[in-house]
Amino acid sequence: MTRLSGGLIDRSKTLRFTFNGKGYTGHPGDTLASALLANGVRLVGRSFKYHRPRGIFAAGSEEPNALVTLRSGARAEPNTRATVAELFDGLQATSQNHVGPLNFDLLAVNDLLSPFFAAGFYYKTFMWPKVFWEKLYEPMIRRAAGLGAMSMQADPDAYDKGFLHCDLLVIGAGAAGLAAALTAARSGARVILADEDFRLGGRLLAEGETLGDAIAPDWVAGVEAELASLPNLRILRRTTVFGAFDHGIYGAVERVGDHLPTPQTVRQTLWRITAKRTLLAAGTTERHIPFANNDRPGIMLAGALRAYVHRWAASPADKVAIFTSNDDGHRTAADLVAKGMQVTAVIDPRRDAKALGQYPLYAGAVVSDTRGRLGLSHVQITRDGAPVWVEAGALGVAGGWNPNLHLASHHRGRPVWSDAHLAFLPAAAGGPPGLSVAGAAAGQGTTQAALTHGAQAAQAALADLGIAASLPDLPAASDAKGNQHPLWHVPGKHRAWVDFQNDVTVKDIKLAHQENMRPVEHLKRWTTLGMATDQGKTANVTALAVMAELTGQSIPQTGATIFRPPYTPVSLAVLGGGDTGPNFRPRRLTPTHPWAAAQGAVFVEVGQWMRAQYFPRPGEATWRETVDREVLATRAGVGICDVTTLGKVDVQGRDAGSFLDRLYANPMASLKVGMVRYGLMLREDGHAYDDGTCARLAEDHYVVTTTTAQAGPVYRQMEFARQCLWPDLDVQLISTTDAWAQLSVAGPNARKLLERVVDGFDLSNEAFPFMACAPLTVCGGLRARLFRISFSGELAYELAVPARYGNALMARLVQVGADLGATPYGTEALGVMRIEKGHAAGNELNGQTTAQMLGMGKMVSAKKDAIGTVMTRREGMLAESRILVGLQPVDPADPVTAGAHLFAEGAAQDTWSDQGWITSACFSPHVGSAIGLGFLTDGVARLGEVIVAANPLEGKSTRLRVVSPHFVDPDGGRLRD
Amino acid sequence: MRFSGFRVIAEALTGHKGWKPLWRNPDPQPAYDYVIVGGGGHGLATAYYLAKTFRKARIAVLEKGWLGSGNIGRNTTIIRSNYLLPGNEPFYEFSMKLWEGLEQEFNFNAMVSQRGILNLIHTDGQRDAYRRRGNAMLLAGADAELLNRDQVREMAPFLNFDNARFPIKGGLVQRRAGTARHDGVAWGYARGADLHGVDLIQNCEVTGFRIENGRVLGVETSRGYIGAGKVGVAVAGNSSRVMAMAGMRLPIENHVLQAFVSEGLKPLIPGVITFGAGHFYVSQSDKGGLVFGGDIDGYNSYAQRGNLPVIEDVAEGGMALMPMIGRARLLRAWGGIMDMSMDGTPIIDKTPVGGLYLNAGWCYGGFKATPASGYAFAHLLATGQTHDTTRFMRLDRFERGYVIDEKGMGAQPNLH
Amino acid sequence: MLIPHPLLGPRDAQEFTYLGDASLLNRPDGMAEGALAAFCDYVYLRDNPAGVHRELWFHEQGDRSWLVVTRNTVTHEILGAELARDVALRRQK
Amino acid sequence: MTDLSPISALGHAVPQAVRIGTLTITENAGLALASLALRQGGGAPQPFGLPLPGPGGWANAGATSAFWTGPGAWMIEADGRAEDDFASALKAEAPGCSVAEQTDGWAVFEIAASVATLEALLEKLVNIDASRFVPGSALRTGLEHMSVFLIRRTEGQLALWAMRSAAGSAFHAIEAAARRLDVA
Repeated sequence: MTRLSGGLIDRSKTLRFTFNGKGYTGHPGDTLASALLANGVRLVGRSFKYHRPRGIFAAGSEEPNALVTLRSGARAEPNTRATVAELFDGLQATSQNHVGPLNFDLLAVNDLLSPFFAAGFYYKTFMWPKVFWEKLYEPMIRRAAGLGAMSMQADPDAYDKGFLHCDLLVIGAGAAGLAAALTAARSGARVILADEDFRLGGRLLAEGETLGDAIAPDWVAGVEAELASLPNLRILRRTTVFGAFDHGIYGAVERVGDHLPTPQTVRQTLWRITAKRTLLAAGTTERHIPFANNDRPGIMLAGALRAYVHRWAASPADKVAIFTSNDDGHRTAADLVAKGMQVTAVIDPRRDAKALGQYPLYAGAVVSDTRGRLGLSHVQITRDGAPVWVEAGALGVAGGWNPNLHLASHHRGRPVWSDAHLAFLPAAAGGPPGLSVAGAAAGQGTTQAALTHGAQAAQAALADLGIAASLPDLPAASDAKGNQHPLWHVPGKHRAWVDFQNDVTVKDIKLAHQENMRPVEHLKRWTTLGMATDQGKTANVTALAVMAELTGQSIPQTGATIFRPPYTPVSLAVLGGGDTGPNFRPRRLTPTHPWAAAQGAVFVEVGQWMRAQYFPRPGEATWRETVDREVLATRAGVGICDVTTLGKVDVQGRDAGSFLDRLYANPMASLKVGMVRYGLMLREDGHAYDDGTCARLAEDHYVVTTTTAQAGPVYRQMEFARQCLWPDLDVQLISTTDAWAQLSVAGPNARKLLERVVDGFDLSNEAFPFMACAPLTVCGGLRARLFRISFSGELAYELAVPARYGNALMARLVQVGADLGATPYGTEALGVMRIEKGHAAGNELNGQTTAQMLGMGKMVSAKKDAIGTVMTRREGMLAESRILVGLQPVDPADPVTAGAHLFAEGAAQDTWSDQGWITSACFSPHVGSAIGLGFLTDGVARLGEVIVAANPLEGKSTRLRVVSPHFVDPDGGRLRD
Repeated sequence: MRFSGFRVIAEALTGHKGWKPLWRNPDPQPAYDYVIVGGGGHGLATAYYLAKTFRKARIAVLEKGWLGSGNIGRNTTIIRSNYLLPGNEPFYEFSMKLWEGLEQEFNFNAMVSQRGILNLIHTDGQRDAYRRRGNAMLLAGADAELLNRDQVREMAPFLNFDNARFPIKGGLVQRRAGTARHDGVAWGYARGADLHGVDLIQNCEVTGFRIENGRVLGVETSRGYIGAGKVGVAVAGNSSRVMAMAGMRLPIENHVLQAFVSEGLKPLIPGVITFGAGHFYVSQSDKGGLVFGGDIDGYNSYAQRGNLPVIEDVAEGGMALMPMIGRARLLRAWGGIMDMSMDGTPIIDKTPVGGLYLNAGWCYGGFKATPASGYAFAHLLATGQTHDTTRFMRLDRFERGYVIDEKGMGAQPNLH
Repeated sequence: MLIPHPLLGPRDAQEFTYLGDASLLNRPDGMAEGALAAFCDYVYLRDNPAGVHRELWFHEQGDRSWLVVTRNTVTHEILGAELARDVALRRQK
Repeated sequence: MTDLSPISALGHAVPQAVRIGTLTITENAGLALASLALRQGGGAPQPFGLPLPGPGGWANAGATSAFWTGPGAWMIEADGRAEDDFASALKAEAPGCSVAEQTDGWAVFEIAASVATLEALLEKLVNIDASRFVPGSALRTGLEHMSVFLIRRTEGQLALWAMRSAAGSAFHAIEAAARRLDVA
């Protein structure tokens, strides 16, 4: 039994869990790691490269070794650190990265072959024969690499996202963080206190200290109670602040439901915290000392050992040794002795080291090797060249402490070396503005100093904001600084691990040095040091020190490593949190959506919109059959289509006409009230941007339309023109896209149909000619706008009514027009008809084409300075000879395929003979064959010529005849009748 | 020293004592025939081809930090030649062909891995555009395949086929595309250049150009003046800053592009996959990390770090496309500074200053271009003639009206 | 990032759309002599400084104001923001 | 009056409402909306006696309210006048201004709950400082990739205007966030 007395676990409740299928028990308050240790489990996993047996090394989020897959099935979560997995009843964990059982991993053979796997070996081999890389070498490497495996199933849990704002964000709820939070909260400031642990207290929970007259956990509980009572302070437990972004924005993940068998609401929440000031009180991480075979299960950080004993009452072994280069290791030893454990040796390289308690002290000695196949059994202690073996099931290694300054370097500010601390400290400048560092993370390592510094730092941060805070009475606590000796590794012949997870040893660093991979970034990249899931928390500084020793430079001369977000790995599900799947993006519905759905329409995504694509009827076997019917019915009778998605912008003001003149390539100010004009917009670089119509409703009032796709960008561009280019013009803009349901009514019977719904409005050709517009009422007094415009080439109108009536109007038109052949049509038929008419749409207006290519070169007025007109005069744009043409197959049975490239007959088919491409194609029921539109070199001059459309992608090549793009009613008579 | 499997075994058995430095650390000479400014991928490749293929000597590469510290050390390692326009596709296909023999040529395993790229199609319009592109690729001698939904499903069954906001309707595949180990590419070229006598000078920052009578004579550096016959600048991410020292303004803005890697995982993604209805693309490294990214942050930046909205946007895209990656964790994020050009296409050209040549504007496509960029730039430097594949990538194409705008976004760099 | 909106106070940058260099306010006169050369500079060439940069942001998910924001491209520190309309009007005077 | 039947933004004959614990979300189909923009050189009117609020503000006078939407621009709300030609009525009240009908451009959801619940909901939905968003505040912002107007009418009442076409997605977002709150 390795459970000790005491500890912050609730022994009144027992939790059952399994590891590799075997059942164990623990208590609330345990982590998976503490429970495993308490159950005598030492072997927890295998290392990445050499598949060495590994155990639990740390007691927090820096853990490099004890990675498990937590849970199973779709909830399986690989690479979870056992040291931060809060125990719950029914927890399942399995070890990873081994072939065969954990205690007999077949890939452990890699360890025997390790000389062949030295740093960078793979850059030097596997090059011959060439084909073997993808076929043999790489698949082998990929299978062996990686750590845990994904379930390959969709994550069943829910995730949430939210936004918090505060005056002061305190990161870390240890001594400094608690003192800071108390100081700030009492001042009335709005404070957020976040800690990655499930229990506040930080390192205070891991010590046997007293604060004032209370033991540390009791003092913590008292502070916590006060903080919880203050409405201006919010405690975020189980919350990791993982990144410091610009202007005081921090990313944090709250693990809302990870400690439960299944989450009650959400599993995790992503908080974006906007903080006026931030205190980083993240404490320190202990570092180890590389020595031969320093990676066996049972070898751990001394501070972690102390934490397991105090907080979790868990001992990893009966006989324990400590290897320390500082006084803090002796504190661990003394605490263990006080807990009744057997300390078999304390090894300290300092000859003048003093014992703090009753244990055998080996001063002036180092650990030089270890034994124990699947777990530590003995350590070899060498003093003055003489080795002795001492029994120990666990070894605590104390190499000094590195401040957790990660967030302070997220803006790429470089930490500075402190000889006094033998560690990097946060730089005074270059950190995220508004962030200061407090407590041990700032080098204020004793409990007393951390408390005081935390309170003072909070006071200073609030003073910056003009908030006065007084310092609280803080309890008296330990202020023993302790002495330390720089011992970065124990030299020796055997492998000594620096980065445990990625199996980087001192030898690898030496080899990198030998091969001139000396800059720290080369070192990391050549050896993979610090690239593992622990992000080098326990390795980087030590590695730098080893490299410094090799180059003969100081550590700061050798380099400093800066950290990037995230502080600890963050699940992709919470970052992409909230709605996904069908709710990945909003869905915009047209006003006639309910009616169309009731008719059985098939819908299609058009940007964020869902539009009716076609309306199948019983008996129609293919979509083509449906679309052909819709087209023919429209051209023969009347068709109705919801075109609400076109952007609509209301333009008012005395200078509205002059404003639109500058936006459109063609004139708009000259448009008469009550009329509509087609408009072409260019980008300032002279290329076609968007097209639509301008309707002049009054002298000072236009309504313009944009394409569906460009509604947002065009509106933005219009505001840019209004506010930035011509601010002196009197123009007001507002988008009205959603306000009006707009239905296209097209076909020879369009007028007849509309006559049945308008309220006494004269629709005759004389009263309301082609391109007229007017306000009117329909269906007994409903406000509406009518535009006589056509996209299909037929006699056509667009009728707009308030959006809430669109659905009913659609139903009414179809109903009252039954005898006229009124037929709803969708985007497919719309597309067919516009191709038949030769109108450009998205496939032609793709941002790469010019007015000239679209056959609208003459529309670009040289008489005015509109956006983009000047740049159309560049040599290359004038020389562009590709122009929009119609294309028809020589053999009517042949397809026409958008995306095929155009060639002269008999020409070579390669990039340099390419003469254009097919932009749009469809089957035309009007023509009786497939047709297409395309851009063709010298197109206008080639009407009647037979060319070749090459589609090697689908193995087809078709002969097409170049024709006018206007397949229907080329003279436009139908529009005007 | 030649690298091979036998050498690795021999060294393993003799304690790795024989490995030599991958390159020397020479001090700068007073003058060189060719000075390449920038020891990133393109600069190193340029020096390599200048020395090896064009047999030039007296070449120096000046790098202000460590070799490979530019964007070659901070990208998502994708190689592909799936471009649309004739100004681009032949160049990237030339690059692809160089990738295919690269490791054997420079005797360094850069892990060029042709596991394919799959660009997903979600709309009919997208299919038309990808068909045009796929055909353009084939017409330029590259490979391409158009897949229907079922074929995509067979290739990547873990994608969201059943309840997606933007359903997958197909895909364009280039099977010869894939990934390469980005640092390995830099090291391979560096080692190759060094073996051919190029001086690779680290921690040597160019602080000015010495220009007389419209001709460059050399460069001022943090390690003193260095004379030069010709100077080639290949400093993507810093092009405007460096060329401003020669009195030039460029059609370039610098933007930050973030990229991400997950914790190591057993193999789950076959090649490169790009989402067609959001900003997300992903591949998996040989070590097991999912390497993924999305769009640039979208504002001018030289900060080599980005912000949270893009991280969220990329993760949202990933979750929408492949909901099975939810419980994988993001391990590291980093930011590279992109030379975003005004039409999304790079520039390899001589400049109005005699003897001064520019290689810039790679947007976020510089990595895949490394071999061809180096080769073409070396060709230009060595012969004074533009390499055939870069004949459209001229500096004057903007004023002359011959832009190469793959995306059709116009002169707004953050949209390319 | 937070954009200090001159009317609304600090607003999250996610509410904004970025355009680029504030020199885009200085649109040349298209009817003037030498307009083509002036437009080539205007449309394509940028100072692209590493340091203080004046740039245009549109408060798209907000009040639809275009702002001129002065920001350091190395540190991302924002030194000020004003309504682009005010800047443009001042320029015209 | 027309014999056509309107439907609500959520696509039903009658507006929808949902209760989650003590929190209610109600679609208000009767609220008319019109935009009002000043012309250059014109003074600010007081339509229906309503003082137009400054940036970030919402002001109310009887059945009519106004919120600021941009420099020189407001939206005017009128209770129960969705079926009227409210824009014309407003135009008459604000001569010399640009007015556009907006009633059907947007859909409004009125949300009522305790202050704590309302603020907790805001925290999950939008990036605005909930506790500083006091009664009388109005802002446009982004919500799950949608553009919305938010108005704090009283301590316990919040109005959210979403684009009419995206009303279903907006309602889903609000409801999903509300159901994850502890509002039993």
